[in-house]
Amino acid sequence: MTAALELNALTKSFGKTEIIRGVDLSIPKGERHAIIGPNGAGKSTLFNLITGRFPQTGGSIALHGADLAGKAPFEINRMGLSRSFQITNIFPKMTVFENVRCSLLWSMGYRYNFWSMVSRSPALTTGADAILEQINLTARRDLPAGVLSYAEQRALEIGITIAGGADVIMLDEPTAGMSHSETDYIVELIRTVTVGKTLIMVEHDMGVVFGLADRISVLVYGEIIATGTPEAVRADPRVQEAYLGAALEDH
Amino acid sequence: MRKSISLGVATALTLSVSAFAVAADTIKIAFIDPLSGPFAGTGVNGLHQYEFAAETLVNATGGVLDGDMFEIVAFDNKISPKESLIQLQVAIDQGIRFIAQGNSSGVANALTEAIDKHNRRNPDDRVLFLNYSAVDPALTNDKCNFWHFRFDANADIKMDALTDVMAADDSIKKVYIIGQDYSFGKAVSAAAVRFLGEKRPDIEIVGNELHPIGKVKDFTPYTRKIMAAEADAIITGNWGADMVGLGRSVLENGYTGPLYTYYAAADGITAAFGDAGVGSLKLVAEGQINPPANDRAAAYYEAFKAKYPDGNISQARITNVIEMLAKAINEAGTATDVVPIAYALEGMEHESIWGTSLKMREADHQIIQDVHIHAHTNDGVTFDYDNSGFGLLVDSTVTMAAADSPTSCKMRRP
Amino acid sequence: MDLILVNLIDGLVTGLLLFMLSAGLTLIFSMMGVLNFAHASFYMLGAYFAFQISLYLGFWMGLLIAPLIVGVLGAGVERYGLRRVHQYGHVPELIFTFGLALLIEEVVQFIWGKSQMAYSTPEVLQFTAFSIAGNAIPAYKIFMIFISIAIFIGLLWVLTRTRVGMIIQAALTYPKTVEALGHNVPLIFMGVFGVGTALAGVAGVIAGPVLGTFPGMAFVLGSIVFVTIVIGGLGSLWGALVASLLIGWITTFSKAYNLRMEDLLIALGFEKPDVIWDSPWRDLWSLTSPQIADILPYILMVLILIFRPHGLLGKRDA
Amino acid sequence: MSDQTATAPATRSALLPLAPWVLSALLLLVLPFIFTANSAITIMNQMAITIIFALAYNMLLGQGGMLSFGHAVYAGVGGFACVHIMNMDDFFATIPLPVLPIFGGLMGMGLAMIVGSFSTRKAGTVFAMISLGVGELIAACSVIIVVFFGGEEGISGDRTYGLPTFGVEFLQQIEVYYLIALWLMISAILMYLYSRTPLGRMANAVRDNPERAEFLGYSARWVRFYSFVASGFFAGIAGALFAINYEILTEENLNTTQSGIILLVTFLGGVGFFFGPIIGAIVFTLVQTVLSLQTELWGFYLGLIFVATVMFFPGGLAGLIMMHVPALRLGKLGRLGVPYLKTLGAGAVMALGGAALIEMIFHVRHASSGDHEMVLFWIAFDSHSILPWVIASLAAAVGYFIVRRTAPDLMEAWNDANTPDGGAS
Repeated sequence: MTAALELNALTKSFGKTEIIRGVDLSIPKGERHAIIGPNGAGKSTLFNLITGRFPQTGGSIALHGADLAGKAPFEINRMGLSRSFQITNIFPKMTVFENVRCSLLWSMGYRYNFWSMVSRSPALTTGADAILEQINLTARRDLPAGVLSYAEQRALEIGITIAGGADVIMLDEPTAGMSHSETDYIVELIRTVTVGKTLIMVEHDMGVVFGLADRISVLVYGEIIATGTPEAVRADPRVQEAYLGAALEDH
Repeated sequence: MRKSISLGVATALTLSVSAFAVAADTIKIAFIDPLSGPFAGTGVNGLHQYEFAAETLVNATGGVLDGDMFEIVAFDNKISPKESLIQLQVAIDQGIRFIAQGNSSGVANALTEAIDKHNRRNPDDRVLFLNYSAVDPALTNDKCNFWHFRFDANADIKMDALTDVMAADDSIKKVYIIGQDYSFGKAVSAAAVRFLGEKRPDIEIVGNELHPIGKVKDFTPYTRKIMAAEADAIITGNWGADMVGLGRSVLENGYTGPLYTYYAAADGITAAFGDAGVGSLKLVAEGQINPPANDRAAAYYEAFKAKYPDGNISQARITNVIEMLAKAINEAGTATDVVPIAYALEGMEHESIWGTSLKMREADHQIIQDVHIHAHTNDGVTFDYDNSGFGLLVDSTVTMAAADSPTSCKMRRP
Repeated sequence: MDLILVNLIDGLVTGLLLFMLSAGLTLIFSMMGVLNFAHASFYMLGAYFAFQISLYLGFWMGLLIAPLIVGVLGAGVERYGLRRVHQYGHVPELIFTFGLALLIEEVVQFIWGKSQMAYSTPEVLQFTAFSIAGNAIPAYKIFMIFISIAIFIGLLWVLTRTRVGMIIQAALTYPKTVEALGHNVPLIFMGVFGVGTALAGVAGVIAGPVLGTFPGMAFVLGSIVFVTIVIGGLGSLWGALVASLLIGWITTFSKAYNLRMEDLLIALGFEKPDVIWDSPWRDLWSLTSPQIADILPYILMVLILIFRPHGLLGKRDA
Repeated sequence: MSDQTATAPATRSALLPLAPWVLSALLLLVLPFIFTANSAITIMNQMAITIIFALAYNMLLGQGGMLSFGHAVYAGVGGFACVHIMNMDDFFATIPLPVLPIFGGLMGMGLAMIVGSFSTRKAGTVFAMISLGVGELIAACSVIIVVFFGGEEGISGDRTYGLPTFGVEFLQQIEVYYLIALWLMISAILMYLYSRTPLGRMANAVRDNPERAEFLGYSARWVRFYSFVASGFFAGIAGALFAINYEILTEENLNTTQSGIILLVTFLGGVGFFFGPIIGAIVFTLVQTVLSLQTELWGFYLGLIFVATVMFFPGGLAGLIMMHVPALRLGKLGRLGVPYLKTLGAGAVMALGGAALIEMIFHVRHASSGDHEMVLFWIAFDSHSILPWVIASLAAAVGYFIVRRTAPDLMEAWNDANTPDGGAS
């Protein structure tokens, strides 16, 4: 069985600076995988490489065995990978319902359709409402997304990310800037909406990572220095040395 | 919302009608020309000449028919064909039967076709088109119709007269033709080539080119070509900023020969040339301003200047339009049915206040008149332009120019 | 050969004039992200103010005072107009300057009327500097060249040698960071806008007498200034210079020489139809380079945007 | 500020959304009976054409977030194509005139497909500058390619040579009016429905956040391309109707001035709402054709209104109207009546006084000397006597004073009207 996502000797340079220095990683289907690492380790760059925002310098990325080289973000999305962003990235002028409905359009086969009304499709409406229900935003359905609270916007973003039915979900720091109660809420949400899907997340909050992830990779200076279960990673002396020690001191 | 605004249109329209409707017995002439935008200067000056002519030549002498007065109603067409057609419709709705327009042959083309169609489709309120300045030859040739009368000499006639004068000048061996890239510019160029070829086959046309209209910022490169071609004379149909730009550029860069033009006077152009134009700048046009043809003409001009100190009589033919229209209305005995008026205008002969005789040719509704070659000068100018001290002085005259010129017009009469 | 030299000088004058406009615009554009559609209108204001001043105090005082007034006006526009619109985003900003261009043209007509002004070169410069093969080069043109070059050098000096210039240069590339460093970015914006429009004013003062001072003068030049900075690359002063000269020379040479499409087509092996006036391709056959001279910059810009969106010397995407 | 996104709850009657359309259709039907003059009909035709064009333009600007400086060419080329069809005697005689706009639309669409293939790759400045460049190019071509564009004087045709439609030959303005009104309804409904389709919704999404849209599976570039092509189609229809109404097309239909005007119209009306451009087109046409009969300075006032709109009401006139919806929902709109009357009434006095001053300055400065008589607001007076100046200055000053005095009351009333009862202390 092919892995959901397979990175092979992936490198990325900006000018002369090498940010990602040969990453190998294989994430099997259905796994919840977290990528951690100190600031500037290249986590976001890695994310952007996988999702086609930047072209890679070397190596390969395969999604369900298919090479992603040279693919545009929308093509990668159609192949079953969906992502959220570090900075909240929704459609602020649209209603919450519209936000979710838009993210359903492609997967429901509407493509560049200009002959049917979105409001006439019961499947779209019920689908969007079901997702709103899942992310607990039904009460906010008809408000412009821009007026939601921060946590609600993050929840909406996760909703948009999963709505398209992608089976590989990538979340970029989903709990950044949240209070403890909000974090707990989002973690629960992520747990429920990613059942049966492959989840890859970048996260700073160790509580979140160790509570949610099946396996963890530690990225330091563009290289993965350890991959394994939370316990194994926690115990890894190199991780301790390179990262955890410093990070735990911070907290 | 929409309704209340639309009601506003109605009120505004009716009010604007009533604002102009001073007396019951007025014969209204719609003046459709640019009154705003870049060509407003020319348009407003033309309007003043019309108003003054109507007041002085008709109303002050008792009007036409049983004392009906002329009234000029101004419509701003922003020199746009589309706006002209809208204003034409407004004018017709106000019961106006006479449409005067002159600036831009493009607008004249649009108007003459629209008026032809209107008169065919609405026999009850037909209108006449008094074209006082649009000189595209096509208007009295292929595109002629019964409702259109041209009071200016067309581009071909002017060129005919101009080349008569040029042909007599043995010092001219090489001619450069330059004009704006549109119908009128092309007509001037074609006529120049044709007439020079007929009258002076030995003259070499060393350059014949068109430049984009109203877009050239700096004419220096063209000037360099003209200088390189060693032209003895330049012919151009340019007007407005293109005329000033071209003229100043050639004169500044060392050209001293004659520059034959159609429109290099008044509306700021005379002032812009000033001293630089003396000796070179020539202009072909009807209407003699300097020296004044007679006392009546001088008095008329003086009275005009008294009323409009900043104005110029740059289109002497406007008096002809007013006088001939008045005469035709009197002959026809009606001011509402334009068909007999048109028949009266056809073939009409008239003595203008500028002391020349005019004939409205029946075949194509093109007026035949004297055409002068004027020189731009400050010497012996009684009436200057732009209050600049400079003005136009008649150099030579071609009497009844091109009276027997052919026309391709096939006039269909009602 | 002589003619080439003459045309090089003419093209240089056109190009440098364009540069004075585009230099200010490219600074404004790259700092504030505003495509200032009214930039050429400030150029027009410069010409009109200088004309009015020259009636009383002579040409030279006009050259001195008019750009200052234009600059102050420009700064005012930034302070009380643009800054307000800024909060709504870039498109309204652009539309604001577009409306401002319309308004300025109307105001100019309101005050000075619609005719061309009799604004002319100063008497001291009304002589022929030198002649090349019978082609006179007026002294005023030489004066224009010197003024433009002086301004370019001055601008370069300010930008590279002074503290203010350093801040501006930094703000060109990292506007957010500069603000974070505690510099008063709104004040810098206002200053740059004022200086940029004042430069346009200078261009107006010295171009007014040659190219004519009339209400349409801004419109004639209007969009070509954008074209210049887009071709040159946003935020690049050198790019603006290169593009200005390029456009100056391209348009001058294509007007000064009658390159005919007919020759090109025949050279390519096409056969000229016998009855050319009846052919649907007649307009193509009769095409000459002067006819298309003024649209060449637009063609160039579209090609650049398609194949090299950051312009000749620019570092950022347009 | 969301545009037409609020979907009607399923419980509401299905007929309610139809109400504005039915009312508009009825209004279009009866208007010619209220305004019978041919010139009024000509102005209404012009309005309807501008409405279609502005709506098409707003598909780009408002819904797609693309700022075009050369959109006139799509309408223009569509119109030119239609005039050429009118001049193909044999072919034109076989098609009824009301079908002609489809050809114009297809022509505009075809051109938009060509240009869009490279211009829609990026939004923002790149798109705007390419549109400007292409617009200038095609406008310049109009005087060079005489075969198609007819040079400066343009080309003209005769609409009446088409196949008679139920005996109607479109000789009269009123017949043309109903043809245009029919196409106005068809186009407006189609464009409205377009905004409700998946593609229409994604156009909004791409406008707000192209990157996010890409990660939803949509190529931002193709979404923009389709919006552009659809806009080109409806612009072409507007051009075709222009051809039918005026029977002539010239360079002015293509040039950048025309492109600028449609931008102005759309923004003035308000880009955020579907009906914004409609209001913009009506107001602009009135200013252009009716106000210009009254004053030479119409362009000045228009510029002033436009700049003021951009500065103070970026939502345009439609935004201004929709600002009152919350108060209306609260049932407290009535409370604004008196304060409005006070402030706006005084504001109107101030504006009229100011306008009178401007007109008088203009008259004194530019009228022929000795011509002291001027007509303003249908009153004739001597512009060189002191009295009118005093009156105008007084009106402006008093108006200004009252506006300043009453503005706080208005603000208070406004806040009150927008606060639910009991919510505020």
